[in-house]
Amino acid sequence: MQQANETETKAPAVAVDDLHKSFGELEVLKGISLSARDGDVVSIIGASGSGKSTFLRCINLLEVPDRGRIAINGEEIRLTERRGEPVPADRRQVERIRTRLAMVFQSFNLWPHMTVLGNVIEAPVHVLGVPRKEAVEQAEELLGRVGLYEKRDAYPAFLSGGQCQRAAIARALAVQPDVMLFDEPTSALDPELVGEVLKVIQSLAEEGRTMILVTHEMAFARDVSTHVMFLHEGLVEEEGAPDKVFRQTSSERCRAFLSRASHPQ
Amino acid sequence: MQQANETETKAPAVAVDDLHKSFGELEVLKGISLSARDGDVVSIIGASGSGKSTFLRCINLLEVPDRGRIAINGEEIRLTERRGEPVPADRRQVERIRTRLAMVFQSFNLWPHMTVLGNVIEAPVHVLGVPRKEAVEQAEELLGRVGLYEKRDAYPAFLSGGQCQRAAIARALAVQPDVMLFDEPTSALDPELVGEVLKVIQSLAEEGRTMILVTHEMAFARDVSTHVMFLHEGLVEEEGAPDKVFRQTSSERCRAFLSRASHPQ
Amino acid sequence: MLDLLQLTPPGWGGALLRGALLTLQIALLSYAIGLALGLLGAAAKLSGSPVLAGAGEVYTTLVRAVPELLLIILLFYGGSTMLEMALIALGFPGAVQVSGFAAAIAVLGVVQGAYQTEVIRGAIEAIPVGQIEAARAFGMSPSLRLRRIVIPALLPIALPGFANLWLILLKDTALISIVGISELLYVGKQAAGATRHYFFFYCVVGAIYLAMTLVSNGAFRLIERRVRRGIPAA
Amino acid sequence: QEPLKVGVAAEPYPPFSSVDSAGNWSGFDIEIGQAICEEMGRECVTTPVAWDGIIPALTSGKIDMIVGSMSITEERQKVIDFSDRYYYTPAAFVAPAPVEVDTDSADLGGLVLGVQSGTTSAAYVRKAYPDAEIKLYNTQDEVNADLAAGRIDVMLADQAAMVEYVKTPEGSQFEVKAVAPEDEAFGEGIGVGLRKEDDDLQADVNDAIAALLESGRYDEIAGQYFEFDIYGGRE
Amino acid sequence: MDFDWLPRYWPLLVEGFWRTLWLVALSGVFGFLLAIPVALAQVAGGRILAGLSRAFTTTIRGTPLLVQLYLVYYGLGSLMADIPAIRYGPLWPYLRDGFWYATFAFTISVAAYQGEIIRGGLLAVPRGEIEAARAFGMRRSRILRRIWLPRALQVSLPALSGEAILLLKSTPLAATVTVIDLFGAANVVRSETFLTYEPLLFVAAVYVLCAFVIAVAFRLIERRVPSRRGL
Ligand SMILES: Nc1ncnc2c1ncn2[C@@H]1O[C@H](COP(=O)(O)OP(=O)(O)OP(=O)(O)O)[C@@H](O)[C@H]1O
Ligand SMILES: Nc1ncnc2c1ncn2[C@@H]1O[C@H](COP(=O)(O)OP(=O)(O)OP(=O)(O)O)[C@@H](O)[C@H]1O
Ligand SMILES: [Mg+2]
Ligand SMILES: [Mg+2]
Repeated sequence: MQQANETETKAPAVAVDDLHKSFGELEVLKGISLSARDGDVVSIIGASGSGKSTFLRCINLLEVPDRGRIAINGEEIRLTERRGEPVPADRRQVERIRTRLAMVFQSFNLWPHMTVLGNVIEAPVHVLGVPRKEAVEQAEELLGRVGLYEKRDAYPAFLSGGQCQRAAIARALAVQPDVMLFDEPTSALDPELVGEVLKVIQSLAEEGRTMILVTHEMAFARDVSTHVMFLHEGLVEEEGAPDKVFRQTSSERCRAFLSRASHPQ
Repeated sequence: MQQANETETKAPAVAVDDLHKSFGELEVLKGISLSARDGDVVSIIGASGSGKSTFLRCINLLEVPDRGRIAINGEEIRLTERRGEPVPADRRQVERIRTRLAMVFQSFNLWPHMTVLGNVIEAPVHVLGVPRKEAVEQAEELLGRVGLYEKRDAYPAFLSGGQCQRAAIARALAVQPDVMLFDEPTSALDPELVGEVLKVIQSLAEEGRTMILVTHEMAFARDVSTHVMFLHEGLVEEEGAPDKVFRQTSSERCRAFLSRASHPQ
Repeated sequence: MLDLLQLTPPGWGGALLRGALLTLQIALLSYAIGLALGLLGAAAKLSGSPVLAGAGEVYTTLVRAVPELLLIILLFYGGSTMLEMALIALGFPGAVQVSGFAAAIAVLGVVQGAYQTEVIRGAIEAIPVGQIEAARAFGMSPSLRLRRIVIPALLPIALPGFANLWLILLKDTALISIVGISELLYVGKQAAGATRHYFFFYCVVGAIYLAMTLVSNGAFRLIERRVRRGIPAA
Repeated sequence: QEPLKVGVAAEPYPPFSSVDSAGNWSGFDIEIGQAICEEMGRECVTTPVAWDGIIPALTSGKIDMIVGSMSITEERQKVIDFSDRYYYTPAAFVAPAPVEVDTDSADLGGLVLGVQSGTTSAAYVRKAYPDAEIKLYNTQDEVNADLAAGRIDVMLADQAAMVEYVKTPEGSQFEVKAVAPEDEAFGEGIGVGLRKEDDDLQADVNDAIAALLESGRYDEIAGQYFEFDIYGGRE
Repeated sequence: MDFDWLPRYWPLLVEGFWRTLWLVALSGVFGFLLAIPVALAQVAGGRILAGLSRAFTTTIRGTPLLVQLYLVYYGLGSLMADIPAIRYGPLWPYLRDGFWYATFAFTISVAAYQGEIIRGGLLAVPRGEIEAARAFGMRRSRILRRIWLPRALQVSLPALSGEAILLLKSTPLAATVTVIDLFGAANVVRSETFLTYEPLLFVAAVYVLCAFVIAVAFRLIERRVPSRRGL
C-alpha cells in the first residue's frame, strides 16, 4: 500500500519472476513467472505432479525457491543462502507478509487439537489480534456460509472429507487476506458446494482481493478466473484469458490436456 | 462361488439391507439397501456429509452398522452386540471377507513408513501370500498404469496429492479383489488421469469385478456406472440406471442437486 | 512395629514425611527446569542450524551419558572450589558456598532437560508436517507456533515419556543424598540402619513413592484425556 | 571463632554412630568427637555426609574434620591427614559353626566370602585372597543377612561389631573363626581425618586425644559401648 | 589427575564392564520384548488385561528400583534359601548369584518404562493407517507387526533411546545385590585409593562412549525412513 504512493502505477498484488525449485535431483519448477493485480483470479491447471502445489507453496515461502523473485504488494521477499540452501533473509518479513496471505491446503491441514471453530478463529485471534468475541462472531458467520455452522464444535477427526475442506476454506477466509492461495479448494466438494465456493470466490474478487487457485475442474477454472495458466513439467506451457486458453490455445499439449478433460462428457 | 451351486441364481456380490448407523446423537444412515452383481459399477452421489463415506466404510465393517445386514458373495457378515456396541461376531470371518474387498480411502491413508512400492505389495505379499518377486512385478506394472513407476521408491510424504491418490488406487488394485470400494478416487486427479482411471474401472468391470464408488464428478458417474444411487440425509432419495437418474429423475432434490452440478458448464 | 512410624520421635513417620516433601520439592523444581531446557534443546536440534543442532546433540549425548552422581559431585565439590578460585582471581575474595539444594536442583534439572529434549524431539517429529505448515502459512511466529500448535500437538505423543521421566526423577532425587539432603530414600535408609528393620522401612519407603506415583499418574491420565480429546482411538 | 563442622558418615554404623528420627546423632564416634571438641575448647556441630562424598567434603571445606571410624591408611594419607588413632580393632572372620575356615589358602578353601565394600576389610581380602569369590555389600547388615541365607559362607568384618553380633539372636548360629593378621591394609587404627593444611588443628586434636586417654574420659565413654578395650594395644 | 591405579585395577574394571554390558543387553532385550505386550494390553486389550497391565506399570514405575532389587534379592532370595530342596538343589549356584536377580529386576523395570512409551507411540499412529490395513483383511497380529508397531516404534524411538541410556546408568544399583558392574568396580577403586574424581571420570568416559553408541544406533534406525519435518 505504501508503495502505491511512490510509484505511478500500483504494484501488482503478487509478482513472481523466474521461479526455480528442485527437490534433490528433481527439478520441479523451471522458471515460472506470474503477475496478478488486485481482484485478479488466476487459475493454475496442469497434470498431476507438474508442480502446481509447489508453485503455490513457494509464493508464501513454505518452500523456499532456489532462484527467482517474489513480491507481494510490491514488497519483494528477500532471500539469501545459507550453506548452499536458499533461505529467507528476514524471518520477520516473511511472517508479516504471510499475515496478508491465506492458504487452503490440498490436504486441508486442519489442527486436530482444536474444534472447527477453534481452527477458524486461531489466526485472527492470535496473529491479527482480533478480540475473541468478534472473531467468534465472524467465524460463525463464515461457517454458516460454507454450511458448517452445526459442526462448529466438532473436532476435525470426526468430519467428512468435504466438511474438512469447507473448514479449511473458512479458516483461510477468516483472516481477510489480500491474497488467497487455494490448492484444489473444491476437490472434496459436491457440485452444489462447488457452486457456493465459486460464488464466494467471485464476491472476494469483487472486493478487490487477489486469488490464485490450483484446480482440476476445468469448468470451474473457466467460470471463475480472469487468467489461466497451464503448467507442464515445470514450465508455463500456455497462459492467458480463459477464453484464449480454453478455446484457441496454440499449444499442442494444452489442447491434448483439455480434450481429455472434456472427454467424459 | 460355492453358493453358486446351491442356489439357482448366483448370489449378488454385495448385498446390503436396511443399514443404520449413528454417531452418538447423529443418525447418519437411516436404512440403506444396495445390491450389486458381478461386473456392476455402482456410483454413490450426494451432498457432502450425506453419509457416503460412512456407507462405504460400513460395507467392509470399518464402521460397524447399528442395524442391517451385509452379505458379500452371499456370505452374510454376522454381527452381535457387546456392552451396547454393535461388533462383528467373528473377527476371522470379517478378515477373510475383507481380503476379497479393496478400498481406496478419501484421505488415501498410505502407510508412511513404506515406499510407494512397499505400500502396493504389502497386502499381496503379507495377506494373500503372493511371492515377493511376483508381487513386485505386478506392482510395477500397476504403477506404470497409473503413471507412478518413477516414484516407486519414494515415500508418501514426498508425493503430490494426485500421486498419493494414484498410489492408493494401485494399492487397491494389487490385491485383485472381487469387490472394490472407491471413495472419491479421482478427487485429486487431473482430467487426463481421470480418463485413465475411468478406463481402468471399465476394464475391471469387464473382468467381472464389482465396483462401488463415491464420486462428486457427475460426468464420471454417468459414464462409468451401471447403477447410480443418490443419498440424501442418510436415505436413498433416488437410484437407478444413470440415464434415469441423470435425465428423468422424479425426485425434486435430486434434480436440484444435479442442476447445480451442471451449472458451471 | 507400626510405632516405628509415629510422627514424633522416636517414631520415624515425621522424618519420612519431611523427606517425602523435600523429594517432591526438588523433583518439581528440577522437572520445571528440565521441561524448559527440553523445549530449548528440541528446538535447537530441529532448528536446521548445524551449530545449534550440534550443540543440542552434544548436550543430550554427554549429559545423558555421564552418571548424575559424578555431575553432582563435580558441581557441588568441584564447582564451589572453581567458583571460589574464579572469584579470587577476579578480586572478590571470600568463601562462596554452593548450597547442596541448589546444586542438586541444577544437576537434576540439566539432566532432565537432556532426556526431555529427546522425548520432545520425537514427539515433534511425529506431528504431521502439514499442521505446522498451516500455522506458518498464517504468519505465526515461531514462538506463537510453538505455543498454539506444536505444544498442543506434541502433548498426546510425549505425555507417556514425560510421565516416565517424572517418575524416574522422583526417585533419582535419592542420588542427591550425597550432598547431605535428607530426601525420602535417605531418611528411609537411616531409619533402616538405625532400627535394623531394613525390610520394613524399605517397604514403607516404597509405599510412599508408590503413593506419590499414584497421585501423579492420576494427574497425567487427566491431562492425557484432555489433550487427546480431538483424537479418535485407533 | 566459627564452630567446627565434624563430619560423620550419614549411613548409620552402630554402635559407632546412629541417628534417631529427630536427626540427633549418637554413638561412640559422636561422643568422642564431642569430647575432643570440648577438650580443645571449640564449638562443634555434627554434620552428616554420605560416606561416598566425605573426603571431598573435607577437602572442599564443607566439613573440618572426620570423626567417622575412618581407618588411617597409606592411600588416604595421600589425600588427607590423620590425627593419632583414637581406636583400633582388628577384623574377624565369622561363619556358621560347622564351617571350617582355612584362612591361609589364597582361595579361602573355595568358600564364598562377603564383606562390606569401602572398608579396610574389603581392601584386605581383595589383596589377601585374590582367588577367592568375594562379594561386596553396601552395608554390614546385608552381609549378615546373606550369611544367614547361605549365599555366602563366611564374612570378614570389624571385630568389635562382630563380637556384638554373634551375641544377638540372629547371629547366634555363627561364631568368630579367626582374627585377621595385622596388615597395612588395616592401617594404624582409626583416626580423625583432617585437611593437609590444617596443621594447627591436627596438633590440637592429637593433644585432645591424649588428654582424653589421660583423664579417663575416654574409658568412660568406651565403657558405655564396649566390654573390651577398644583403644587396643595399651599396656 | 592421577591415573596410576588404572593398570592395577584394569582386570576388575574390565570384568565390571562386561557385567554392565550383559546386564544392559539381557534386560534391554527381554524388557523390550515384554514391553510390547504390556503396551498392547492397555491399548487393545480387554478391560481385565488393560487393568493388570496398568497396575504392573504403575507399581514398577512407582517404586524405586533399589527397593525392588532389595525385596527380590533379600526377600524372595532369602525365602528360597529356607527351602532345603532349593538350597541344596542343582540350581542353587544360580539362585544364590545376585546377577540373575538383578537381571530379573531390570527386565521388569524396562518392560514397565518402555511399555509406557510404546503405549504412547501406539496411540499416536493415525487411525486411517490402521484402517487401511484392516480394509485389506490383515489379521490383527499382522497389522500389529507390519503397520501399527513399526509406526509406533518410529514415533517412540527418541524416547526409547533415552530409556536405554537410563538403563545403562541404572546398572550401578546392582551393587545392592553384590553385582559389581563397571560403576561398582570404580567404587572399589575409589574406596581403596581414595581418589574422588578420577575413577568416576574414567567410568563416565566409558559411559559416554556406550551412550554414544546407543544414540547412534537409534539414530540409524530412525533415519531408515525419511520424513518431512518442520517446527
Ligand atoms: N467418526 C465420526 N464421529 C462422529 N461423526 C462422524 C464420524 N464420521 C463421520 N461423521 C459425521 O457423519 C456425517 C457423514 O459423514 P461421511 O463421511 O459419511 O460424509 P460423506 O457423505 O462422505 O461426505 P463428503 O462428501 O464430505 O466426504 C458427517 O456429518 C460427519 O460429520
Ligand atoms: N518435499 C518433496 N520432496 C521431494 N519431492 C517432492 C516434494 N514435494 C513434491 N515433490 C515432487 O515434486 C513434483 C511436483 O509436486 P506438486 O505437489 O507440486 O505437484 P502438483 O502439480 O501439485 O500435483 P497434484 O495435482 O497431484 O497435486 C512431484 O513429482 C512430487 O513428487
Ligand atoms: Mg498438488
Ligand atoms: Mg466422504
